[in-house]
Amino acid sequence: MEIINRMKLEFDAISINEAFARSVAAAFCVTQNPNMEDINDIKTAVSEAVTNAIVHGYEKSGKGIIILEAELYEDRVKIIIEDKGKGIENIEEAMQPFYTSKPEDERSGMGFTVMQTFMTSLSVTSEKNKGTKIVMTKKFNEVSEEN
Amino acid sequence: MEIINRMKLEFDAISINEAFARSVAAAFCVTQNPNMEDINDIKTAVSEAVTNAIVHGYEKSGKGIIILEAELYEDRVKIIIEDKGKGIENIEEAMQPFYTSKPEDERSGMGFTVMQTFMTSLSVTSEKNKGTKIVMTKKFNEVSEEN
Amino acid sequence: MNIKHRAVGNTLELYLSGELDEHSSHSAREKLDDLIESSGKNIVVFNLENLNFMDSTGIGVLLGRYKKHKSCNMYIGSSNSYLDKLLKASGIYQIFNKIEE
Amino acid sequence: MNIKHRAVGNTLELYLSGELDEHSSHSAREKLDDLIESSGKNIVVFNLENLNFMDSTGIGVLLGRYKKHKSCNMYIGSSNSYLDKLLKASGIYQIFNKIEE
Ligand SMILES: Nc1ncnc2c1ncn2[C@@H]1O[C@H](COP(=O)(O)OP(=O)(O)O)[C@@H](O)[C@H]1O
Ligand SMILES: Nc1ncnc2c1ncn2[C@@H]1O[C@H](COP(=O)(O)OP(=O)(O)O)[C@@H](O)[C@H]1O
Repeated sequence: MEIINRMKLEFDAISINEAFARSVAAAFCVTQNPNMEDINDIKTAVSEAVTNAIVHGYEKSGKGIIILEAELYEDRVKIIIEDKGKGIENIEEAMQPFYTSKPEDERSGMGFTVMQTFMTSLSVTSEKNKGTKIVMTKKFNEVSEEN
Repeated sequence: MEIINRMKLEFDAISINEAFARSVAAAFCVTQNPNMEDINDIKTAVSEAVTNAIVHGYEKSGKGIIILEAELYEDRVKIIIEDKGKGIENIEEAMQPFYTSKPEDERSGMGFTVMQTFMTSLSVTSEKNKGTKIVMTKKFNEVSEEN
Repeated sequence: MNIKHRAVGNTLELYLSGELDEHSSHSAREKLDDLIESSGKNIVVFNLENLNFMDSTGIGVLLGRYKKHKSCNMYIGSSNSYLDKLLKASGIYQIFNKIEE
Repeated sequence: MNIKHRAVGNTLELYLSGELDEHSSHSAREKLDDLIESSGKNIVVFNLENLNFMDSTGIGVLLGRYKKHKSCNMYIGSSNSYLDKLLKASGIYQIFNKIEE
Protein backbone atom coordinates (compact mmCIF):
# COMPACT_ATOMS: atom_id res chain seq x y z
CA MET A 1 0.00 0.00 0.00
CA GLU A 2 0.94 3.59 -0.56
CA ILE A 3 2.93 5.67 1.92
CA ILE A 4 0.94 8.71 3.07
CA ASN A 5 3.68 10.42 5.04
CA ARG A 6 7.25 9.95 6.24
CA MET A 7 9.46 11.48 8.90
CA LYS A 8 12.92 11.04 10.34
CA LEU A 9 13.86 12.49 13.72
CA GLU A 10 17.30 12.58 15.32
CA PHE A 11 17.73 13.54 18.95
CA ASP A 12 20.17 13.30 21.85
CA ALA A 13 20.08 10.17 24.01
CA ILE A 14 18.93 11.95 27.17
CA SER A 15 15.99 10.99 29.33
CA ILE A 16 13.87 14.11 28.70
CA ASN A 17 13.56 12.84 25.13
CA GLU A 18 11.61 9.75 26.20
CA ALA A 19 8.50 11.94 26.52
CA PHE A 20 9.43 14.01 23.45
CA ALA A 21 9.82 10.94 21.22
CA ARG A 22 6.47 9.47 22.21
CA SER A 23 4.72 12.82 21.64
CA VAL A 24 6.23 13.05 18.16
CA ALA A 25 5.16 9.50 17.29
CA ALA A 26 1.61 10.24 18.46
CA ALA A 27 1.45 13.58 16.57
CA PHE A 28 2.66 11.88 13.40
CA CYS A 29 -0.18 9.31 13.40
CA VAL A 30 -2.99 11.67 14.27
CA THR A 31 -4.16 12.32 10.69
CA GLN A 32 -5.23 8.67 10.37
CA ASN A 33 -7.63 9.02 13.32
CA PRO A 34 -6.30 6.10 15.33
CA ASN A 35 -8.31 5.44 18.48
CA MET A 36 -6.99 6.43 21.90
CA GLU A 37 -5.88 2.88 22.68
CA ASP A 38 -3.77 2.73 19.51
CA ILE A 39 -2.15 6.07 20.37
CA ASN A 40 -1.40 4.86 23.88
CA ASP A 41 0.04 1.57 22.57
CA ILE A 42 2.31 3.41 20.14
CA LYS A 43 3.47 5.88 22.82
CA THR A 44 4.25 3.04 25.20
CA ALA A 45 6.20 1.00 22.63
CA VAL A 46 8.19 4.05 21.48
CA SER A 47 8.96 4.89 25.09
CA GLU A 48 10.29 1.36 25.65
CA ALA A 49 12.57 1.40 22.61
CA VAL A 50 13.89 4.93 23.25
CA THR A 51 14.48 4.19 26.94
CA ASN A 52 16.43 1.06 25.98
CA ALA A 53 18.63 3.08 23.61
CA ILE A 54 19.36 5.59 26.39
CA VAL A 55 19.80 3.13 29.26
CA HIS A 56 21.36 0.11 27.52
CA GLY A 57 22.59 1.29 24.11
CA TYR A 58 24.42 4.35 25.41
CA GLU A 59 24.53 3.22 29.06
CA LYS A 60 23.17 6.52 30.37
CA SER A 61 26.24 8.40 29.15
CA GLY A 62 24.02 11.18 27.84
CA LYS A 63 26.06 10.94 24.66
CA GLY A 64 24.87 9.51 21.37
CA ILE A 65 22.08 10.02 18.89
CA ILE A 66 18.79 8.19 18.59
CA ILE A 67 16.98 8.02 15.25
CA LEU A 68 13.22 7.68 15.10
CA GLU A 69 11.80 7.07 11.63
CA ALA A 70 8.18 6.56 10.75
CA GLU A 71 6.12 5.73 7.69
CA LEU A 72 2.40 6.28 7.70
CA TYR A 73 0.00 4.16 5.65
CA GLU A 74 -3.77 4.30 5.37
CA ASP A 75 -4.25 1.56 7.94
CA ARG A 76 -0.99 1.36 9.88
CA VAL A 77 2.25 3.00 10.92
CA LYS A 78 5.77 1.61 10.72
CA ILE A 79 8.20 2.91 13.33
CA ILE A 80 11.96 2.39 13.35
CA ILE A 81 14.11 3.25 16.38
CA GLU A 82 17.85 3.03 16.03
CA ASP A 83 20.89 3.67 18.18
CA LYS A 84 24.62 3.39 17.46
CA GLY A 85 25.36 2.10 20.94
CA LYS A 86 26.78 -1.06 22.41
CA GLY A 87 24.39 -3.52 20.77
CA ILE A 88 22.80 -6.74 22.01
CA GLU A 89 24.90 -9.90 22.01
CA ASN A 90 22.11 -12.42 22.44
CA ILE A 91 18.82 -11.09 21.06
CA GLU A 92 16.84 -14.23 21.88
CA GLU A 93 17.83 -14.03 25.53
CA ALA A 94 17.23 -10.26 25.64
CA MET A 95 13.67 -10.72 24.39
CA GLN A 96 12.72 -13.21 27.12
CA PRO A 97 10.14 -11.81 29.55
CA PHE A 98 11.82 -10.61 32.77
CA TYR A 99 15.33 -10.84 31.32
CA THR A 100 17.37 -7.73 32.09
CA SER A 101 21.10 -7.10 32.10
CA LYS A 102 20.58 -4.35 34.67
CA PRO A 103 18.63 -5.83 37.62
CA GLU A 104 20.63 -3.52 39.93
CA ASP A 105 18.81 -0.59 38.27
CA GLU A 106 15.46 -2.22 39.09
CA ARG A 107 14.68 -2.70 35.41
CA SER A 108 11.77 -5.06 34.93
CA GLY A 109 13.03 -6.87 31.85
CA MET A 110 9.60 -6.40 30.28
CA GLY A 111 10.45 -3.80 27.63
CA PHE A 112 10.50 -6.15 24.64
CA THR A 113 7.46 -8.02 25.94
CA VAL A 114 5.53 -4.74 26.13
CA MET A 115 6.60 -3.76 22.59
CA GLN A 116 5.49 -7.17 21.35
CA THR A 117 2.16 -7.06 23.19
CA PHE A 118 1.28 -3.48 22.26
CA MET A 119 2.35 -3.48 18.60
CA THR A 120 1.20 -5.57 15.62
CA SER A 121 4.73 -6.64 14.69
CA LEU A 122 8.24 -6.26 16.11
CA SER A 123 11.67 -7.07 14.76
CA VAL A 124 15.03 -6.50 16.41
CA THR A 125 18.43 -6.41 14.72
CA SER A 126 21.62 -5.64 16.57
CA GLU A 127 25.36 -5.91 16.26
CA LYS A 128 27.84 -5.71 19.13
CA ASN A 129 29.37 -2.22 19.41
CA LYS A 130 27.52 -1.13 16.27
CA GLY A 131 24.04 -0.54 17.62
CA THR A 132 20.46 -1.74 17.69
CA LYS A 133 17.50 -1.27 15.37
CA ILE A 134 13.89 -1.89 16.32
CA VAL A 135 11.23 -2.07 13.60
CA MET A 136 7.62 -2.07 14.78
CA THR A 137 4.29 -1.73 13.02
CA LYS A 138 0.88 -0.94 14.42
CA LYS A 139 -2.40 -1.49 12.59
CA PHE A 140 -4.98 1.15 13.44
CA ASN A 141 -8.39 0.38 14.92
CA GLU A 142 -7.96 -3.38 14.96
CA VAL A 143 -10.57 -5.33 16.82
CA SER A 144 -8.67 -7.03 19.62
CA GLU A 145 -9.10 -10.77 20.06
CA GLU A 146 -10.01 -10.50 23.72
CA ASN A 147 -13.15 -8.41 23.43
CA MET B 1 24.96 29.36 27.26
CA GLU B 2 24.81 25.60 27.31
CA ILE B 3 22.60 23.58 24.97
CA ILE B 4 20.09 21.50 26.93
CA ASN B 5 18.69 19.50 24.04
CA ARG B 6 18.85 19.17 20.27
CA MET B 7 16.73 17.63 17.56
CA LYS B 8 16.62 17.36 13.79
CA LEU B 9 13.45 16.38 11.95
CA GLU B 10 13.07 15.65 8.25
CA PHE B 11 9.63 15.32 6.68
CA ASP B 12 7.84 15.43 3.34
CA ALA B 13 6.73 18.82 2.01
CA ILE B 14 3.01 18.07 2.20
CA SER B 15 0.39 20.20 3.89
CA ILE B 16 -0.59 17.73 6.64
CA ASN B 17 2.92 18.32 8.02
CA GLU B 18 2.19 21.98 8.80
CA ALA B 19 0.32 20.85 11.91
CA PHE B 20 2.81 18.05 12.63
CA ALA B 21 5.81 20.40 12.52
CA ARG B 22 4.26 22.90 14.90
CA SER B 23 3.29 20.12 17.34
CA VAL B 24 6.86 18.81 17.32
CA ALA B 25 8.31 22.29 17.95
CA ALA B 26 5.92 22.80 20.87
CA ALA B 27 6.64 19.35 22.36
CA PHE B 28 10.39 20.01 22.12
CA CYS B 29 10.20 23.21 24.20
CA VAL B 30 7.87 21.93 26.89
CA THR B 31 10.58 20.95 29.41
CA GLN B 32 11.54 24.64 29.80
CA ASN B 33 8.01 25.52 30.94
CA PRO B 34 7.40 28.29 28.41
CA ASN B 35 4.10 30.08 28.94
CA MET B 36 1.14 29.44 26.65
CA GLU B 37 1.77 32.61 24.66
CA ASP B 38 5.36 31.56 23.91
CA ILE B 39 4.16 28.15 22.76
CA ASN B 40 1.55 29.74 20.53
CA ASP B 41 4.10 32.20 19.09
CA ILE B 42 6.51 29.36 18.29
CA LYS B 43 3.77 27.24 16.71
CA THR B 44 2.64 30.14 14.55
CA ALA B 45 6.15 31.03 13.36
CA VAL B 46 6.98 27.38 12.59
CA SER B 47 3.71 27.06 10.69
CA GLU B 48 4.60 30.14 8.59
CA ALA B 49 8.06 28.87 7.68
CA VAL B 50 6.93 25.31 6.92
CA THR B 51 3.97 26.55 4.86
CA ASN B 52 6.32 28.78 2.84
CA ALA B 53 8.61 25.82 2.13
CA ILE B 54 5.62 23.78 0.90
CA VAL B 55 3.84 26.54 -1.05
CA HIS B 56 6.75 28.61 -2.39
CA GLY B 57 9.89 26.50 -1.99
CA TYR B 58 8.44 23.36 -3.57
CA GLU B 59 5.47 25.10 -5.26
CA LYS B 60 2.96 22.61 -3.86
CA SER B 61 4.50 19.76 -5.85
CA GLY B 62 4.22 17.51 -2.80
CA LYS B 63 7.82 16.56 -3.51
CA GLY B 64 10.82 17.61 -1.48
CA ILE B 65 12.05 17.42 2.08
CA ILE B 66 11.79 20.01 4.83
CA ILE B 67 14.29 20.01 7.69
CA LEU B 68 13.34 21.36 11.10
CA GLU B 69 16.22 21.65 13.56
CA ALA B 70 16.02 22.97 17.09
CA GLU B 71 18.38 23.75 19.94
CA LEU B 72 17.03 24.23 23.41
CA TYR B 73 18.71 26.52 25.96
CA GLU B 74 17.74 27.39 29.52
CA ASP B 75 16.03 30.63 28.45
CA ARG B 76 15.35 30.25 24.73
CA VAL B 77 14.97 28.01 21.72
CA LYS B 78 16.65 28.30 18.33
CA ILE B 79 14.69 26.89 15.40
CA ILE B 80 16.00 26.34 11.88
CA ILE B 81 13.69 25.50 8.97
CA GLU B 82 15.25 24.62 5.66
CA ASP B 83 14.09 23.59 2.21
CA LYS B 84 15.99 22.67 -0.96
CA GLY B 85 13.43 24.36 -3.17
CA LYS B 86 13.43 27.23 -5.61
CA GLY B 87 14.83 29.88 -3.28
CA ILE B 88 14.11 33.61 -2.92
CA GLU B 89 15.65 36.00 -5.44
CA ASN B 90 15.06 39.22 -3.55
CA ILE B 91 14.92 38.62 0.20
CA GLU B 92 14.41 42.27 1.08
CA GLU B 93 11.36 42.51 -1.14
CA ALA B 94 10.01 39.14 0.09
CA MET B 95 10.16 40.34 3.70
CA GLN B 96 8.08 43.47 3.06
CA PRO B 97 4.68 43.32 4.77
CA PHE B 98 1.95 42.33 2.27
CA TYR B 99 4.45 41.31 -0.42
CA THR B 100 3.52 37.98 -1.98
CA SER B 101 4.51 36.35 -5.23
CA LYS B 102 1.24 34.40 -5.19
CA PRO B 103 -1.62 36.90 -4.81
CA GLU B 104 -3.74 34.61 -7.06
CA ASP B 105 -3.60 32.03 -4.24
CA GLU B 106 -4.96 34.66 -1.80
CA ARG B 107 -1.72 34.61 0.19
CA SER B 108 -1.56 37.54 2.56
CA GLY B 109 2.15 38.31 2.22
CA MET B 110 2.35 38.52 6.01
CA GLY B 111 4.31 35.32 6.73
CA PHE B 112 7.68 36.96 7.35
CA THR B 113 6.05 39.81 9.27
CA VAL B 114 4.37 37.30 11.57
CA MET B 115 7.64 35.40 12.11
CA GLN B 116 9.36 38.68 12.94
CA THR B 117 6.61 39.85 15.28
CA PHE B 118 6.18 36.54 17.11
CA MET B 119 9.84 35.55 17.52
CA THR B 120 12.76 37.26 19.28
CA SER B 121 15.03 37.11 16.22
CA LEU B 122 14.74 36.05 12.58
CA SER B 123 17.26 35.59 9.82
CA VAL B 124 16.67 34.43 6.26
CA THR B 125 19.25 33.10 3.81
CA SER B 126 18.37 31.83 0.37
CA GLU B 127 19.90 30.99 -2.96
CA LYS B 128 18.03 30.68 -6.24
CA ASN B 129 17.30 27.03 -7.07
CA LYS B 130 19.24 25.90 -4.01
CA GLY B 131 16.75 26.57 -1.24
CA THR B 132 15.88 28.70 1.76
CA LYS B 133 16.94 28.63 5.40
CA ILE B 134 15.10 30.40 8.20
CA VAL B 135 16.79 30.79 11.61
CA MET B 136 14.58 32.02 14.44
CA THR B 137 15.04 32.29 18.19
CA LYS B 138 12.46 32.75 20.90
CA LYS B 139 13.24 33.83 24.45
CA PHE B 140 10.92 32.24 26.98
CA ASN B 141 8.73 34.18 29.38
CA GLU B 142 9.88 37.60 28.25
CA VAL B 143 7.90 40.53 29.54
CA SER B 144 6.44 42.13 26.44
CA GLU B 145 6.92 45.88 25.98
CA GLU B 146 3.23 46.53 25.47
CA ASN B 147 1.97 45.32 28.85
CA MET C 1 -11.69 23.42 10.53
CA ASN C 2 -15.39 23.52 11.28
CA ILE C 3 -17.87 26.25 10.42
CA LYS C 4 -21.26 26.82 12.00
CA HIS C 5 -23.54 29.62 10.85
CA ARG C 6 -26.62 31.55 11.84
CA ALA C 7 -28.62 34.15 9.92
CA VAL C 8 -30.20 37.03 11.86
CA GLY C 9 -31.90 39.86 9.94
CA ASN C 10 -29.49 40.86 7.22
CA THR C 11 -26.51 39.43 9.12
CA LEU C 12 -24.73 36.12 8.56
CA GLU C 13 -22.86 34.96 11.65
CA LEU C 14 -20.04 32.50 11.05
CA TYR C 15 -18.53 30.46 13.89
CA LEU C 16 -15.12 28.98 13.08
CA SER C 17 -13.49 26.26 15.19
CA GLY C 18 -10.46 23.98 14.92
CA GLU C 19 -7.31 25.02 13.06
CA LEU C 20 -7.08 27.31 10.03
CA ASP C 21 -3.77 26.84 8.23
CA GLU C 22 -2.76 26.26 4.61
CA HIS C 23 -3.83 22.62 4.83
CA SER C 24 -7.38 23.47 5.87
CA SER C 25 -7.59 26.74 3.87
CA HIS C 26 -8.86 25.16 0.65
CA SER C 27 -11.99 23.61 2.13
CA ALA C 28 -12.48 26.64 4.42
CA ARG C 29 -12.58 28.98 1.39
CA GLU C 30 -15.13 26.81 -0.37
CA LYS C 31 -17.40 26.45 2.65
CA LEU C 32 -17.25 30.17 3.49
CA ASP C 33 -18.04 31.22 -0.09
CA ASP C 34 -20.98 28.83 -0.26
CA LEU C 35 -22.41 30.10 3.02
CA ILE C 36 -21.94 33.77 2.15
CA GLU C 37 -23.40 33.40 -1.35
CA SER C 38 -26.37 31.26 -0.41
CA SER C 39 -27.26 33.46 2.57
CA GLY C 40 -27.72 36.60 0.47
CA LYS C 41 -26.90 38.71 3.57
CA ASN C 42 -24.79 41.85 3.32
CA ILE C 43 -23.30 41.82 6.81
CA VAL C 44 -20.91 38.97 7.60
CA VAL C 45 -19.55 38.44 11.12
CA PHE C 46 -16.60 36.07 11.66
CA ASN C 47 -16.56 34.64 15.20
CA LEU C 48 -13.08 33.26 15.81
CA GLU C 49 -13.26 32.65 19.55
CA ASN C 50 -13.07 28.85 19.15
CA LEU C 51 -10.37 28.82 16.50
CA ASN C 52 -7.45 27.06 18.23
CA PHE C 53 -4.90 27.96 15.62
CA MET C 54 -4.54 30.40 12.72
CA ASP C 55 -1.56 31.75 10.83
CA SER C 56 -1.09 34.26 7.99
CA THR C 57 -2.64 31.85 5.49
CA GLY C 58 -5.84 32.26 7.51
CA ILE C 59 -5.49 36.04 7.24
CA GLY C 60 -5.30 35.51 3.47
CA VAL C 61 -8.52 33.50 3.61
CA LEU C 62 -10.34 36.30 5.49
CA LEU C 63 -9.02 39.05 3.20
CA GLY C 64 -9.88 36.88 0.19
CA ARG C 65 -13.55 36.67 1.30
CA TYR C 66 -13.59 40.46 1.63
CA LYS C 67 -12.27 40.93 -1.90
CA LYS C 68 -14.60 38.32 -3.37
CA HIS C 69 -17.81 39.50 -1.73
CA LYS C 70 -17.49 43.24 -2.26
CA SER C 71 -21.14 43.94 -1.49
CA CYS C 72 -20.74 42.64 2.09
CA ASN C 73 -19.57 44.47 5.18
CA MET C 74 -17.21 42.21 7.10
CA TYR C 75 -16.72 42.11 10.87
CA ILE C 76 -14.59 40.22 13.37
CA GLY C 77 -17.15 39.28 16.02
CA SER C 78 -15.09 37.48 18.60
CA SER C 79 -11.49 36.38 18.93
CA ASN C 80 -9.22 34.99 21.65
CA SER C 81 -5.97 36.19 23.18
CA TYR C 82 -3.78 34.14 20.81
CA LEU C 83 -5.56 35.23 17.66
CA ASP C 84 -5.69 38.86 18.80
CA LYS C 85 -1.94 39.08 18.44
CA LEU C 86 -2.09 37.72 14.89
CA LEU C 87 -5.07 39.81 13.89
CA LYS C 88 -3.37 42.99 15.11
CA ALA C 89 0.01 42.16 13.55
CA SER C 90 -1.62 41.38 10.21
CA GLY C 91 -3.38 44.72 9.83
CA ILE C 92 -6.71 43.06 9.21
CA TYR C 93 -8.54 45.64 11.33
CA GLN C 94 -7.82 48.18 8.64
CA ILE C 95 -10.35 46.30 6.52
CA PHE C 96 -12.56 44.33 8.88
CA ASN C 97 -14.44 46.09 11.64
CA LYS C 98 -14.11 44.76 15.12
CA ILE C 99 -17.24 44.36 17.20
CA GLU C 100 -16.35 45.74 20.62
CA GLU C 101 -18.17 44.29 23.60
CA MET D 1 5.25 12.57 38.43
CA ASN D 2 3.37 13.65 41.50
CA ILE D 3 2.61 11.61 44.61
CA LYS D 4 -0.05 12.30 47.19
CA HIS D 5 -0.51 10.09 50.22
CA ARG D 6 -2.91 9.31 53.04
CA ALA D 7 -2.54 7.06 56.06
CA VAL D 8 -5.58 5.13 57.32
CA GLY D 9 -5.16 2.59 60.13
CA ASN D 10 -2.19 0.45 59.15
CA THR D 11 -2.58 1.34 55.47
CA LEU D 12 -0.60 3.86 53.44
CA GLU D 13 -2.50 5.02 50.35
CA LEU D 14 -0.38 6.45 47.55
CA TYR D 15 -1.92 8.48 44.70
CA LEU D 16 0.31 8.77 41.64
CA SER D 17 -0.34 11.28 38.86
CA GLY D 18 1.50 12.54 35.76
CA GLU D 19 3.90 10.32 33.82
CA LEU D 20 6.07 7.53 35.18
CA ASP D 21 8.89 6.72 32.77
CA GLU D 22 12.67 6.29 33.07
CA HIS D 23 13.14 10.06 33.28
CA SER D 24 10.83 10.44 36.26
CA SER D 25 11.67 7.05 37.83
CA HIS D 26 14.63 8.29 39.89
CA SER D 27 12.71 10.89 41.88
CA ALA D 28 9.66 8.59 42.04
CA ARG D 29 11.73 5.86 43.72
CA GLU D 30 13.11 8.26 46.27
CA LYS D 31 9.76 9.81 47.14
CA LEU D 32 8.01 6.44 47.39
CA ASP D 33 10.73 4.98 49.64
CA ASP D 34 10.61 8.02 51.92
CA LEU D 35 6.84 7.84 52.23
CA ILE D 36 6.76 4.08 52.83
CA GLU D 37 9.57 4.17 55.40
CA SER D 38 8.38 7.20 57.34
CA SER D 39 4.77 5.92 57.46
CA GLY D 40 5.68 2.70 59.27
CA LYS D 41 2.53 1.08 57.77
CA ASN D 42 2.56 -2.51 56.56
CA ILE D 43 -0.13 -2.24 53.88
CA VAL D 44 0.68 -0.07 50.86
CA VAL D 45 -1.93 0.72 48.20
CA PHE D 46 -0.85 2.24 44.88
CA ASN D 47 -3.63 4.25 43.25
CA LEU D 48 -2.70 4.70 39.60
CA GLU D 49 -5.97 6.03 38.23
CA ASN D 50 -4.52 9.48 37.47
CA LEU D 51 -1.26 8.27 36.01
CA ASN D 52 -1.40 9.44 32.38
CA PHE D 53 1.53 7.38 31.23
CA MET D 54 3.59 4.45 32.45
CA ASP D 55 5.88 1.98 30.72
CA SER D 56 7.91 -1.06 31.83
CA THR D 57 10.35 1.18 33.71
CA GLY D 58 7.39 2.05 35.94
CA ILE D 59 6.70 -1.64 36.45
CA GLY D 60 10.33 -1.93 37.59
CA VAL D 61 9.73 0.89 40.08
CA LEU D 62 6.69 -0.88 41.55
CA LEU D 63 8.42 -4.27 41.74
CA GLY D 64 11.47 -2.56 43.25
CA ARG D 65 9.37 -1.14 46.10
CA TYR D 66 8.01 -4.63 46.76
CA LYS D 67 11.50 -6.10 46.97
CA LYS D 68 12.83 -3.28 49.13
CA HIS D 69 10.00 -3.18 51.66
CA LYS D 70 9.55 -6.90 52.29
CA SER D 71 7.48 -6.42 55.43
CA CYS D 72 4.72 -4.62 53.50
CA ASN D 73 1.78 -6.08 51.62
CA MET D 74 1.41 -4.24 48.33
CA TYR D 75 -1.82 -3.57 46.45
CA ILE D 76 -2.90 -1.90 43.23
CA GLY D 77 -5.87 0.17 44.38
CA SER D 78 -7.04 1.82 41.18
CA SER D 79 -5.92 1.90 37.59
CA ASN D 80 -7.26 3.11 34.24
CA SER D 81 -7.97 1.37 30.95
CA TYR D 82 -4.54 2.22 29.45
CA LEU D 83 -2.56 1.11 32.46
CA ASP D 84 -4.64 -2.06 32.84
CA LYS D 85 -3.18 -3.37 29.62
CA LEU D 86 0.37 -2.72 30.83
CA LEU D 87 -0.25 -4.06 34.31
CA LYS D 88 -1.70 -7.28 32.91
CA ALA D 89 1.01 -7.73 30.27
CA SER D 90 3.75 -7.19 32.85
CA GLY D 91 2.60 -9.92 35.22
CA ILE D 92 2.58 -7.53 38.18
CA TYR D 93 -0.65 -9.06 39.52
CA GLN D 94 1.33 -12.17 40.37
CA ILE D 95 2.97 -10.11 43.11
CA PHE D 96 0.66 -7.18 43.86
CA ASN D 97 -2.92 -7.81 44.86
CA LYS D 98 -5.63 -5.97 43.00
CA ILE D 99 -8.38 -4.32 44.99
CA GLU D 100 -11.57 -5.22 43.16
CA GLU D 101 -14.45 -2.79 43.39
N1 LIG E 1 19.06 -0.57 22.51
C1 LIG E 1 19.69 -1.53 23.23
N2 LIG E 1 21.05 -1.58 23.27
C2 LIG E 1 21.69 -2.54 23.98
N3 LIG E 1 21.05 -3.48 24.71
C3 LIG E 1 19.71 -3.49 24.71
C4 LIG E 1 18.96 -2.53 23.99
N4 LIG E 1 17.65 -2.79 24.17
C5 LIG E 1 17.59 -3.87 24.98
N5 LIG E 1 18.83 -4.31 25.31
C6 LIG E 1 19.14 -5.49 26.15
O1 LIG E 1 17.98 -6.30 26.23
C7 LIG E 1 17.60 -6.50 27.59
C8 LIG E 1 16.10 -6.62 27.72
O2 LIG E 1 15.47 -5.43 27.36
P1 LIG E 1 14.02 -5.08 27.93
O3 LIG E 1 13.13 -6.24 27.67
O4 LIG E 1 13.58 -3.79 27.38
O5 LIG E 1 14.21 -5.00 29.51
P2 LIG E 1 14.93 -3.88 30.42
O6 LIG E 1 15.10 -2.63 29.63
O7 LIG E 1 13.98 -3.71 31.56
O8 LIG E 1 16.25 -4.46 30.84
C9 LIG E 1 18.19 -5.31 28.32
O9 LIG E 1 18.37 -5.57 29.70
C10 LIG E 1 19.51 -5.10 27.57
O10 LIG E 1 20.50 -6.00 28.03
N1 LIG F 1 10.74 28.93 1.44
C1 LIG F 1 10.56 29.80 0.41
N2 LIG F 1 10.97 29.47 -0.85
C2 LIG F 1 10.79 30.32 -1.87
N3 LIG F 1 10.19 31.53 -1.76
C3 LIG F 1 9.76 31.92 -0.54
C4 LIG F 1 9.92 31.07 0.60
N4 LIG F 1 9.40 31.72 1.68
C5 LIG F 1 8.96 32.90 1.22
N5 LIG F 1 9.18 33.04 -0.09
C6 LIG F 1 8.84 34.22 -0.93
O1 LIG F 1 8.62 35.32 -0.06
C7 LIG F 1 7.32 35.86 -0.27
C8 LIG F 1 6.77 36.43 1.01
O2 LIG F 1 6.57 35.41 1.97
P1 LIG F 1 5.51 35.60 3.13
O3 LIG F 1 5.79 36.89 3.83
O4 LIG F 1 5.51 34.39 3.97
O5 LIG F 1 4.11 35.76 2.37
P2 LIG F 1 3.19 34.70 1.59
O6 LIG F 1 3.62 33.32 1.99
O7 LIG F 1 1.81 35.03 2.06
O8 LIG F 1 3.40 34.95 0.13
C9 LIG F 1 6.52 34.72 -0.86
O9 LIG F 1 5.40 35.18 -1.58
C10 LIG F 1 7.55 34.03 -1.73
O10 LIG F 1 7.71 34.69 -2.96
